[in-house]
Amino acid sequence: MNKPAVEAERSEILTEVGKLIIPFIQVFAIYVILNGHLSPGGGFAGGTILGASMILHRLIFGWDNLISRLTYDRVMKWMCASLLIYGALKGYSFLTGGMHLEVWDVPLGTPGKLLSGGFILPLNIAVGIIVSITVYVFFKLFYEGTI
Amino acid sequence: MAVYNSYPLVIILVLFISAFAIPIFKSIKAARTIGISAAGISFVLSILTLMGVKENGAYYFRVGHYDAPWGIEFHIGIIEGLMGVLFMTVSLAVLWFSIYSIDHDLSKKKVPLFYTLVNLLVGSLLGIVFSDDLFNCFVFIEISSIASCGIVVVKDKKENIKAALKYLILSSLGSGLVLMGIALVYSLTGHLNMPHIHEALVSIYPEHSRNMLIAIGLFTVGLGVKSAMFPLHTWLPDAHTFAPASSSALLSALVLKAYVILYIKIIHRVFGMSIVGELPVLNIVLLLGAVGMIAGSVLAILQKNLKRMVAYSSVAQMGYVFFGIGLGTTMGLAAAIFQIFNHAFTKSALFLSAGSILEKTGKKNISDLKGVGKEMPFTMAIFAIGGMSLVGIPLLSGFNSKWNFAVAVIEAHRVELLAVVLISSLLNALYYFPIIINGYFGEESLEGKVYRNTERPIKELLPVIVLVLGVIYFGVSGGGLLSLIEAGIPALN
Amino acid sequence: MKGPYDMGHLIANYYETGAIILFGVGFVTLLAHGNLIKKIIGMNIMDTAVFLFFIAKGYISGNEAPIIRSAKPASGYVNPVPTALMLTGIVIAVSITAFALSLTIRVYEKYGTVDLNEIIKMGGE
Amino acid sequence: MRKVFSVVLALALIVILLFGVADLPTFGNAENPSNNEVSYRYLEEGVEETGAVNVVAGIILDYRAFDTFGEATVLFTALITVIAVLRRDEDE
Repeated sequence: MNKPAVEAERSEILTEVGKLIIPFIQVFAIYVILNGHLSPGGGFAGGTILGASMILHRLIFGWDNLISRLTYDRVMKWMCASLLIYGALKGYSFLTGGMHLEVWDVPLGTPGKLLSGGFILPLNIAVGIIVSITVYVFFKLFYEGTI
Repeated sequence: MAVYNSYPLVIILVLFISAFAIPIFKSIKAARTIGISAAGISFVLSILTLMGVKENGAYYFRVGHYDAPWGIEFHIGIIEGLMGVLFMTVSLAVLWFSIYSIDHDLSKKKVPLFYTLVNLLVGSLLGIVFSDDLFNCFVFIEISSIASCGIVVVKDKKENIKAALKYLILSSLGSGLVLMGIALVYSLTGHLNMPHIHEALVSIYPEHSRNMLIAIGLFTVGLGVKSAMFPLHTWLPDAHTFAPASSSALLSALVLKAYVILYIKIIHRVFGMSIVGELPVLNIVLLLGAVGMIAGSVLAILQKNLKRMVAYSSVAQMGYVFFGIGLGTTMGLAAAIFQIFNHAFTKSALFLSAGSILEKTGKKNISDLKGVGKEMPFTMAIFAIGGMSLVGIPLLSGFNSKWNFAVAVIEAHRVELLAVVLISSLLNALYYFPIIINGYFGEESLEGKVYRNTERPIKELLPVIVLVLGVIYFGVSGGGLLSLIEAGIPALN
Repeated sequence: MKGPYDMGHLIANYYETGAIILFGVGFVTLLAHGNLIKKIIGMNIMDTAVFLFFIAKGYISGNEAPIIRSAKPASGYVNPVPTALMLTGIVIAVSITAFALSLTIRVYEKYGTVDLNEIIKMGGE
Repeated sequence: MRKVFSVVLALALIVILLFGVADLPTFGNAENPSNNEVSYRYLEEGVEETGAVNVVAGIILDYRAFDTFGEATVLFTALITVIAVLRRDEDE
């Protein structure tokens, strides 16, 4: 991948603050995604935060070796894999539910614990990945015209 | 619960999941294989669904573990089954045609995206048709409006971008109005499931009739924009003219129809004729339909570009559908649904053959088409059959459709409306016959010209021939389809 | 009960009234301006108005957000359905906006203007 | 001309919709038709049936999961169309 045409000037303050802030944003995003079934938030909100942190990273640090790993192919693979997992999990539950089949289902667990809520936690993670990638790719395409 | 009950859901899942998988593979061949095999599987399943419904009657299918007011349900009757078969047949034929033609219009990297978008589009249209939940229908409406703008804009010309932008802005205006209508209905009833809304609306009818009128008006305008009801059709000619031939065929044959089906469901399943009959809505729809039938044809006569003329003819043909809905009788509705079939087959064949002419000869204006019948005899024959069907020549499906409208008008004791049907047919003849006659017999002006045979190989025309065979089949034995539709209408209520 | 044209009821329903006015503002912005960016902003205002209207349907005065922490009875929480629906609606609005903006970028590249009236005048055919 | 027309149209729309609002159930009232058995069951049995304390998450990912499936599809569709519109063809 060659460098994109748009490359803003680096600022010392931005770089230092970015180094400090971005890990916190990402941890918070992961917290929001993982706690979607326990508190306000979920895959969509958390995914947006994660995507925003990726955009911030791109803006502050430019085309460094971390962000340049997000090539078109890799991004598409993650996106499609998450969607396929989402479709498979939900399709299984739609079909078995609709046909009134008594088959294996994920145990619901104790309400209020992190590992509870059946499919909701994995679905939230899949949705989080989908949303964050979408937000990031939108930004990238609007800003540079490539991925 | 029989296995076939789950097929509608399986169709949508297969189409969507295959669409999710296509971008992983970069080669055109893989995208094509996945897209078309998913459509093929869905086609088989839709036929099995229709056979099951014909045997055992309409049924509800819950999506997930919860019953109707809590979860989302599908309602599959004969009409929905027929629409499933229609949508899958046309989209399979168009996909088959696109194998030979889409590379001509798109750059290599965009072909997989085209197949992704087509699968998403067809899946979401089937979702609109099957779903029995208003908000779920709204979600599918949005998927289909993005995907249908997408298949216009995959061809990277500046007219396409302009057309898609116009289409997107007007259709999101339409979906805003639809969402407002859903909000009004929800605040009156507290339900989103169609039969439950109907029950609640009937129980509060006389008190809140003002809000019901507003809500149904919002639905009419919102869905009218999307399905090109006459004064709201302004986006249609651009989008249908500049899109690649395969996209135009899908847009006019299927996309317009799904919104009409949703409108029929809103009138008959959500509000019910007992309420709608008291409100002045259907008369307005009838009037707009009648005006559209004539104005669409007049506008089509004025066009110079072939594809644009065919696009304006869609406005006129959609006018027939709204005319049938507006009559408010069972026969009128049956005629409207028959017209949906007629128009889907005929217009997709017309767009595909017009696209072939454009692709092979590069001529887009009607005046240049003299003698095309010599250069491309089969393509022109297909175009001629399609045009004659829309004019209403016997033994073609358009004739049966017009006959049904005439019967419906007489049954509804509104004989004066017969004039509208006749005038519209005459106007259709005015713009289709000159093209056909010039195409075959217009050679005088081109004396001394050596005709190059630019015909497509028959193999590439097979999908269009399949569509035309459908037109002829519904023309020769339209009674079977009509009685099937009439048998399915009671389940809509 | 209220009469059929009770305008005092508009004050009681101030949330919905505001949403409707906002809807009209968005509608004007969408129709009156030729500038595509303004059109998209109008589209967003319209969508937001509908979200506001819908969310207002779920509100029950004095009740709290539907996160079940204690053994409070169901009557102590607001109606969760409109919230859940509008979560979906917001994502849809974001997608449409992104698509419309991307088309606007391309239109600017190809035509050199973002004014729809000028573009239509230029359009040829 | 066009501006006057759209302002008149929007004013007409506002007036019509406000007539509707004047006839709607009162804002914030617990007796409204929207607070019916549907939301009651979500609140009463949602935790037991879906295992999620956050009822909204339970609705969007379990009761009405098909909507959310469609929502993810909308995002995917928008992504594909934006790529189709904006991505430059580098190697052609």
